[in-house]
Order: sequence, then C-alpha cells, then structure tokens
Amino acid sequence: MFEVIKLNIFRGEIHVLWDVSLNVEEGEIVAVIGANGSGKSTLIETILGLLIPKSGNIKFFNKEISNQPSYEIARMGIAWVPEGRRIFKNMSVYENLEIGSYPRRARVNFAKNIKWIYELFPILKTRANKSAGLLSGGEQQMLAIGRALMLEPKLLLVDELSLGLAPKITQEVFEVIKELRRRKITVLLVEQNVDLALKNSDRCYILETGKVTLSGKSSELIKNKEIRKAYLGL
Amino acid sequence: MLKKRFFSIFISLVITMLLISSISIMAQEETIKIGVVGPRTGPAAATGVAFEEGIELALDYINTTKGGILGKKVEVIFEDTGGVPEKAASAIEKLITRDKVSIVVGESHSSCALAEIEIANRYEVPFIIAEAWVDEVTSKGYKWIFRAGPCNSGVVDNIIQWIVAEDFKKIMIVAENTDWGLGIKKLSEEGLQKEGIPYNSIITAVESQEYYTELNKIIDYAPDLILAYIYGFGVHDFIAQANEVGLSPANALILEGAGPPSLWPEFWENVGEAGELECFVSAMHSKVELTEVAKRFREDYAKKFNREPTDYKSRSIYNVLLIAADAIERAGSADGEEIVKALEETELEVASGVVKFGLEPGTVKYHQWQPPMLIIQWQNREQVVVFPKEAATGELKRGK
Amino acid sequence: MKKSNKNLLLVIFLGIVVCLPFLLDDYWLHVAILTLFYVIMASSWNLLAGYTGQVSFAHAAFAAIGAYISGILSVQMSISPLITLLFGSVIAAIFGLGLGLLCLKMGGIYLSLTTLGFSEIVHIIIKNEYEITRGTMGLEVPNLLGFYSKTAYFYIMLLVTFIIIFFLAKLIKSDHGLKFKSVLNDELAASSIGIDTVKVRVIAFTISSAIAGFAGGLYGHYLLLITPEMSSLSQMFMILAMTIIGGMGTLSGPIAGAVFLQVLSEYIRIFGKFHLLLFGVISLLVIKFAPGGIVGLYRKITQSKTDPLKIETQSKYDY
Amino acid sequence: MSSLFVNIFNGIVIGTIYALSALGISLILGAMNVMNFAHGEFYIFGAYFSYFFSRSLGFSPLIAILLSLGLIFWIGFLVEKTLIHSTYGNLMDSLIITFILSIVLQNIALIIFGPYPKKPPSWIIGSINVLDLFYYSSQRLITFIVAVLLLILFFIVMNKTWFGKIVRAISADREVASLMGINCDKVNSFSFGFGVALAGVAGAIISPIFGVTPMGGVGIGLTSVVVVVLGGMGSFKGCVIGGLLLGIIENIGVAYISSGYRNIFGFIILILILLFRPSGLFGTTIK
Repeated sequence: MFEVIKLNIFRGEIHVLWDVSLNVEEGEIVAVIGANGSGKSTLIETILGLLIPKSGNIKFFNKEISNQPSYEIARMGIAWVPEGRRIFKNMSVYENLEIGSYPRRARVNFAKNIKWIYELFPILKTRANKSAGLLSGGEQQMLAIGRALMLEPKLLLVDELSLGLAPKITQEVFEVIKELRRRKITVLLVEQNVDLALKNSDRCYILETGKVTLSGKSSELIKNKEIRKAYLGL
Repeated sequence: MLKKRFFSIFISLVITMLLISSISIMAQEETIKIGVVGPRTGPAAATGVAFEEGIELALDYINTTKGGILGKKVEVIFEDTGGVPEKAASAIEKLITRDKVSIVVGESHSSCALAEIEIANRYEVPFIIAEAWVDEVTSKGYKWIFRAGPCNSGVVDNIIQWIVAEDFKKIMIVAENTDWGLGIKKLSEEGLQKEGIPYNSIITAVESQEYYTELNKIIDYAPDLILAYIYGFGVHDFIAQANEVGLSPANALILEGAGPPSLWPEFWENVGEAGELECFVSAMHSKVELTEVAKRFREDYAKKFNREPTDYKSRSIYNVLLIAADAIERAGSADGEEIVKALEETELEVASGVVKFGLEPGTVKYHQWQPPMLIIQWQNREQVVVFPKEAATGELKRGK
Repeated sequence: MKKSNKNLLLVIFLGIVVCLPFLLDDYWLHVAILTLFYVIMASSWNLLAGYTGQVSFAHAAFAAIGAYISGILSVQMSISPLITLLFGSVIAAIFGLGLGLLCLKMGGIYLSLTTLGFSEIVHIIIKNEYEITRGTMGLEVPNLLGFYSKTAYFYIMLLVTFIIIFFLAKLIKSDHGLKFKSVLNDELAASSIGIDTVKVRVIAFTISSAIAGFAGGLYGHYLLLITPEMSSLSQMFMILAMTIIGGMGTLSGPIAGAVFLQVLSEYIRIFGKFHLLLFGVISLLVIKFAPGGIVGLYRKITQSKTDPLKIETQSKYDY
Repeated sequence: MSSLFVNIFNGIVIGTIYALSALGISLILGAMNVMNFAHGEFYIFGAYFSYFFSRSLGFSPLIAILLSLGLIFWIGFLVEKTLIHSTYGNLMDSLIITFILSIVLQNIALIIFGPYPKKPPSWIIGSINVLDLFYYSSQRLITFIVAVLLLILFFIVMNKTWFGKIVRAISADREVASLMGINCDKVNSFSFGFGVALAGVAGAIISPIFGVTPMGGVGIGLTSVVVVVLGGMGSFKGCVIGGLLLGIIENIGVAYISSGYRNIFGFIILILILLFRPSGLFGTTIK
C-alpha cells in the first residue's frame, strides 16, 4: 500500500538519501532504524511532503504523493507522530485532539474516535481541559499519538517515539503501538532505539548514511550478529 | 575582485552624473518665472491645494486680464516643501539655480521659511513670504526677504487688544510644540504679562488628537478664554473635546489662533455643535470685503471652482503673486536689485488691503506688511466679525 | 574585458567624477552632494542589513544624533565643525555600541523593534527639547569650512564617500567580512565554527552607527540646518528603499540605488505628491520580481549565459 | 483628584482600542510569523471607508462599519496573496515589505482622501456626568462598549470556532498543523485579512472621535507593536492587558510629565521590556 522507490534527496549540495526504497503492506508495523545522521528524518520529511525529491517516487495506494502538499498527504490518511511530540502547547488537550480530526473524513467520526482515544489513554480524558503544555513528557507523547489517530490514519508515521522518555514510559507507549497492530493500523516506525524497534515491528529497514543496507523480518534481524554487534552492543 | 567592485561602483556613479549634466542644459523660454514654495505633501498638504487655487487665479488675472507683464507671460513654478525644512531648502535652491526664477513667493511653514530665507539671501534673489508668521523671518533684517502676511507679534498685538477690550479675566494658552506655536505662545505670554492679565500655558504635541488630560488641567485652572495655538486638524479635536468635557463654550471661549482650520470645509463635520461660539483669527471674512480686489478674487474663485473660498491661504498666495508681478513691472526687468527697490516702494491694493512694506531696519517691521487681522466668531454657523470694532458685524457672545 | 582596460576605464571614470563640479550647474551639484550623503547612508545601512541580516530602523536616528551633537557643540561652544563632526560620529558610535550590546544578543525582530523604539525616542526628544535642539524649527549650524562653496563641499563629500566605501569594501573582504556573511547565512553554523555572533554584530552595528553619525554631521553642516525630519521614519524609508532597489548585500547596490532614486526624484519633482508612493511601489516590485535589485538584474543579464540553472532539492517551507 | 480618575478612565477607553488593534498584529505574527508594519494603515483605511460609507453614501454607522470591515478584510486577503505570501518564514523580509507597504498606503490615502481630516458622524452626541466627578463624552463611552464587545467576540472566535483553533494550532507549530490536514497558506490569507480587519474596525469605531488623516496610522501602528511586545508576543490575553496598561500609562504620563512626550512612554516601555523581559508579560520569545 505504501512504497518508496529509489528516492534521492539533496539538502543544498549534500546528497542525503541514495536510492532508498522501501514498502509497507497493510496492517504491518515496519521500522526504519539508523543512527543519528543516517537520513531518517530526511526520509520522514520527504514522505510528509516537506522536501521535494530530486528523483524517485513515493506511492500511497498506488498514487504518487511526492508532489503533493503536506496537508493533502495528511488528508489522504497519512498521520504523523512527530519527533519531540510537538503538541500544540497553547491549546487544551481536547483542542489538540480536535485539531487532529480536522480533515472532513475524520471530523464526521469525531465523537466515536475521541471515545476510542480516551479508552486507549484514559489519562487524556482526565486532563481534557488542561493546557497541553502542562502535561508530563509521557502524557504529551500519548497526546501526540492520540492526535495522530484522530485523523483515522491508514498509515501512521511514528518518529522517534522513545526520544526523551523514561524507559518505563517508553514501554507503556509501545504497548499502544502493539494495540494498533491489533486494530490493523499500518505503522511506519522510525527509531534510533534499535532494540525497541526490532521488538515491536514486523519488518525492518536499516539506514546507514543515506542508504538502505539491510532489511528483513524483525524477528530474524534481531538474531543477526552484525546488528547485535553494531546496534545493540552485544 | 575588489577592483571589479570598484569598477561597477564608478560606472554607476559616473553614468548618472553624466545624465544629470546632460539634462541640466535646458532650453530657455521667453517668460518671467516666479517660483512658489509651499507644502504640497505631508501633514499640511491642504495649504498646497489652497496655494494651487490662488496661483491659478493670479495667473488668470496677470496673464489674461492684464496681458502679462513687460510684454511677457508670467510662469509659476510651484515646488513642494513637504513642510520639511531640508526639502524646503532644496526646493528654493532648485527654483533659484535651475529654474532661474526672478523672484520667489509663498511658504506657510515658519520652519521652512527660516531655512529658505538663508538661501534666497545667499543667492540674492527676492523672496516674498505669504504665510509664515515667525518674527525672525523679517527681524533678521535680510535685504532680500519680504513678508506680505501676518507675523506672530502683529497677530498677538491684535489678540491682546481684543482681550483687553472684551475684559477677559483669566487666560489659558494651549500651544503646539512647533516653531509657530512656541513663538506665538511666548509673545502672548509677554503681552499678557504687560497687561497684567493672569495666564497659564500648556504645550501639546503637534500630532496629538487626544486632549482630555490637557483639558482637565485647563478645567482646574478655570480660565474664561483659551488661546488655542494649534494648527491643523488637532484644533478640531481640541474644540470638540473641550465641549465634551463641559469646558467650552459654557465656561470659557476658545480663540483659535491660526484661522484656516476654522474655515476648512470639514470644520463643522469634525466639531459638530462644539463649533458654536468658537472664535478665530482670520484675514478674510465670508461676507465682509476690505477691497475691490477681494471682491474680484471672490467672484473669480466662485466662477472657477464653483464654490466659496474657504482657506484664506489661497488669497494670501494670490496677494503675493500680485505684489511680485507689480514689483517686476515697476522694476522694468527681472534684475534682483531692481525688484527689491521696487518692492520697497510698493503701494498696491490687494485682497486684504493696501500693501506697504515697513522699512525700519533691525525690527520685525522691516520689509513686513501686516494685513489687518479680524477676530471672527461663529454664531449660528455664521461668521460674525467681533474685532476690531470698526469692522465688527456683531457683538461677542459668551457661553453663559 | 582585460584588466588593463578596466584600469584605464577606471581612471577615466574617476577623472569624470572629479570633474563633475565643472560639468554641473549649482543645482545639480547640490543634488550630487545630497546623493553622496545617501550613498554613505545606504552603504553603511547595507553593512548591517545586507551583510549581517539585522534590519535596523535607527540608522536615520544615528545620523541625526551625529548631526545634532556636532551642530549643538559648534553653535554653543563655538568649536570648529571640523572637530565637532568627529565628536558627533563618536557619540553616535557610542550610542550604537550601547544599543548593540543591549539588544544584539537577541537579534532578529527584537533588534528591529528596539531600534525602532530608539529611533522614535530620538525623534520625539529632538522635537520636544526645543530649548537645546530648537525643535521642529530646526537648528541652524555653521558651515563646515567657514565659507560657502558647493564645489569644495562636493570634493569633501566625494573624498569621504570614497574612503568609506573603500573601508567597507576592505572590511567585507576581510576576515570580519566573512564572519559577517556567515552570521547572515547561518547563525547556528557560524557559532558552531567559533564565531562569536554577538560580537560580530556589535562590531558591525557600531561601525555603521559611527558612519551614519559622521554622514549626518556632514549633511547638517552642508545644509546649515538640522531638523527632526532627519530622524524620521520616512528618511529611514528612503535609505531602506535605496538599498533594496539597488541590491541588498552587495557593495555597489546601495550606491546604484541612492543615485537612481535621487536622480529619479529630481525628474518626478512635478509629481511631488506621488514620489514617495512611486518609490514605495518600485521597491515592492523590486522585492517581488527582482530581489537582487539593480545590481542583481545587471549580474543576471551579464552572467545568464555562463550560469546554468541548477535544480536542487528545495524546501517548500523555510522553517 | 477627579482629573486622576478621568485620566485612568480615559486610558482604559483608549487602551481597549490599542488592544483591539494589537490583537490583529499578534494574530498575524502568531499565525504567519509576519510582523505587520502596515497595520496602522489598515486602521486608517478602516476609518476612511466607514467615513466614505456613512458621510458620502449616507449609510448608518453600523452598516458603514460592517461594510468597511468586510472591505478591509478582502484588501488584507489580497495583500497577503500578492505581497506577504513570498516572505513566509523570513521575518525580516516581511518587516521590510510591510514597512514599504505602509508608506505606499499612506500616500494612496493622501491621494484618494486628501490631506484634510475626515470624521464620520458621531453615533450619539453630548456627554455624561460620571459619578459627579467629571464629564465624559457619550460617544467615547459607546465606542468603549463596542470595543469591549468586539474583544469578547474575538476571544469567542479564537476559542470556539474552527478558524480560531486552526489559527492557534498554526501559531504553535505550523509544520505539524499542516500535517493535520490544514492548508496553512489558505488559512494565512484569512488570518491576515482577519488581523488587519481588527485594525480596520478599531479605526472605524474610533474615527468619530479622533477623525482620520493619511498619516494618522503611524502612531497607532507603532503603539500596537509596543502593546504586542509588552503583552508578550503570541499572547492574546497579553495584548488586552498590555493595551489597557499602555493606555493608562500614556494618559498618566501626559498628565504629570509632558504632553509632548505622549508617544515616548510606549517606546521607553518597549525598550525596557525588550531588555529585561523579552517575552513580555505573558508571552514566549520567538525566533
């Protein structure tokens, strides 16, 4: 359903992504892992329509989206849980979720969806009228996920979920990702934390200095000696 | 690389300079050129419009009715000062050096006039000022500078005489912080002190539209007359707000010390009923005409613009143009020295009286002709001359 | 063009500029002197806005400070304007340094707002402290030379203009200049390679204030009259419009812009009412359609053949 | 004593107008990262249009204000589309463009409406005796009431409508907002129109008191910027409190120091705030 084909991206003079290809099937959780500077965020930005590729295609349900503006991409059903949460701090929790359901498609199901989000994250219901800026880091991450889910996404892009969160909270948040798998929501997980990413995904791509160097089933990759050595320090 | 930069710098500099020089050589025309300076832009652009009207009427009269002077047509070049002294200096410099005018007239900003007289004097070109009231214009004693219009001390003399005649008890002076406002405030204070009349004064910002704080100070002082030396729309706001706070006309009358703002078409729109019983200084009255020329001016004006003249500055510029044309004619040439000599001997009837320049050197009266100034009061939206007594068309009415 | 040819042309042009007083009448010489003043003002403002990206609205105010300090000293203390001129410049530089130290660490919009506030405060004080500044009446000041000669003044202005532009050119070419540019292009990168961005900005700000103060003094002692209008926002607008129309961030841009607008304003004198409007509209058109200004257009025309269009990955949003 | 009351009261009345106009700047700054220097000129055009509709075409004041409000909105909308659009993300460019725009608009106003002051008719005449302390113009009181109602309306729009919420979301994080499916460019044109319409309506309702001149926008434009900085960039609540504060400070300052310095207080406050608390009373700093 979602394909990235031979993507080449430049930032100014610098060639950041080299012939990157990947695909995600419906209902899968796919992880893209890589160290800092490997081109992960560039990949995300390109998918979200913030960067124009020099060459290559991005297809979503067989439709080319790399030439679409960001808001169209969102309206097509790609939702984003940004790195560092980036919730609307000047607005209440409820308003954040409201904004999440902005596209007409999602807005009609607002009541149903918010009920589901509140079930998923009961804490958000108790804080509904609180200013989002006052939430704790974990709560903010939940809000960011909830906000993205309000869009009724067909594909959820999750960007550095674990960044800046306590391990315990990270675990809690990843439980939700697993819950999404049960709900048949397709997830593209971009993670620095290789261990977590491998444990919580079906398939995995490894990005190194802008190139996909390895890909395969997560359950197999986690056994791969090279990876264990390079990323997990084992 | 550096040289390359310089290269392009030089090109740009030089090409334009060459352009400048090629344009500066212009064909000479067979006309007598008179320069006019005045604000056509900026906050006092209204004066520029009045000037334009006056110039048109004067040219019609001189060129069409009289058939020109010395057998030539008169051409007027009107330069904008924007009400800014530097621009004014540039404007008169341009008139003198580039347009080679024989004489310059006009101006209504004291600050601009002060800058311009230096230049006219330096280039030895006669300059007749119409409406810049500051005393220094003539008290500096420049040979080339004349003024056929009010000076602050002349206007203040009038006002003080009126105050004494009407027996006002306590005076409040409100002056804007401009050369004119501050100058006339100081003279008024001196005059009131001499007469032993108690007074107090406030200075306001020239762009101000809000006078409540000042008005409350005035209420605390409780005067029976307010001398408002504010030029422009500010005085409309002042009058309207003085009425709102219950000050005028019930408890004190307002004398507006400039004149034109009380005659502008928007006056009644802006002040509403608060304009009733307001007094102002003016060289012109809607009904009373002092001379035949004034009648002719009014008729020509009505014919040309299909309305009554409101801003008396159109008449001021008309006057000085007539004076200038008359002087050139009597001088018999466009020579500066001759024109000055002719001007000193002027005895010409214009719209506001018979012009005769004072010749006492070292005083404000040197090269100065003060037109008679009237004090007019609005009574039921009619102009009533209340001072001087010999021209009065009615009695001063008080608020209570 | 060969280098020797260029040098020859340079000498010829220099000769013509030097001969200008013999080619122009008094009035156009006056315009030329004013143009040189604006060349200095726009060039020094460009050092700030074009090279370090700080849009200061206080440049006209610094010129006014220089002019008034020099004027007041020369009137009240009867000191020769040749000396007070330097005082004016130094005081303007001190104000520039102070303002720079106070607000430059914030940079950006805060700098613009602070300089705007400062400029208005200067304007209001000059207008209101009429006992010292003679308010809107304007302060009459003595002639720089003690006698009045446009030709002499033209040469003084020309000399000063050349020295200042030469100095600015040297500065921009120097290490400092590189630092200025890196501050403009990427503040983060600049600070990461060890450039103290605040220091660089303060230096640029102080230098340009000093130049403005000096130019203001020269201007005042030429016109013999200094008024609060010198520190007004419309004066600031002229400087800004000249720089933008000429080409911001280039050495020759402000010069071309100042000359172009000054000469243009002479041609459209008859449309006195419209000239600010026209300058504004031209500036907007330049920003919209030729962001490089006159210089940018010139370069585009002369270099279009050698410079193939590059298509790069670009960001749709700049932030 | 009564003069202290009248000064404070008057400060509050003028302050609400400042607040209304400043909210427009704040909205535009927040939503678009554009510092609108030409705000004061939209204020005078609001006043001019209401003058034109009420004096020249004879509409009732309310209709005249609504018409001019709509007109200013669409002018703002078009200005955004043509001029401001290309400056996104570059605060300096927007500053320069709107600065030039302000000069252009002033001169257009001068040519169209002339240099004389224009004053729409008052809605009400006379004055009211306030608590036996001082007389106060009825027109000012009504203007004050209308301004307060408009402020309330503004907060309702910002907090309860989709438009308000979207604008707030964009102010917080433009990129994220656009990835929630919001077409930021479209919203920008609307918010610019809405922002300058606030200045326009402030001008329209105050013009029966002060009248309007081509240069009359400079002061209010600068004052609005001061209010925004004072209240804290991006804070609407800050704008209201900053506006009232500045109104009161100016009036007290004029009463006890000098009226020639009326406009200086705002700028001194501006510099002090920028020096000691750049985030203003309630805001956050921006890049």
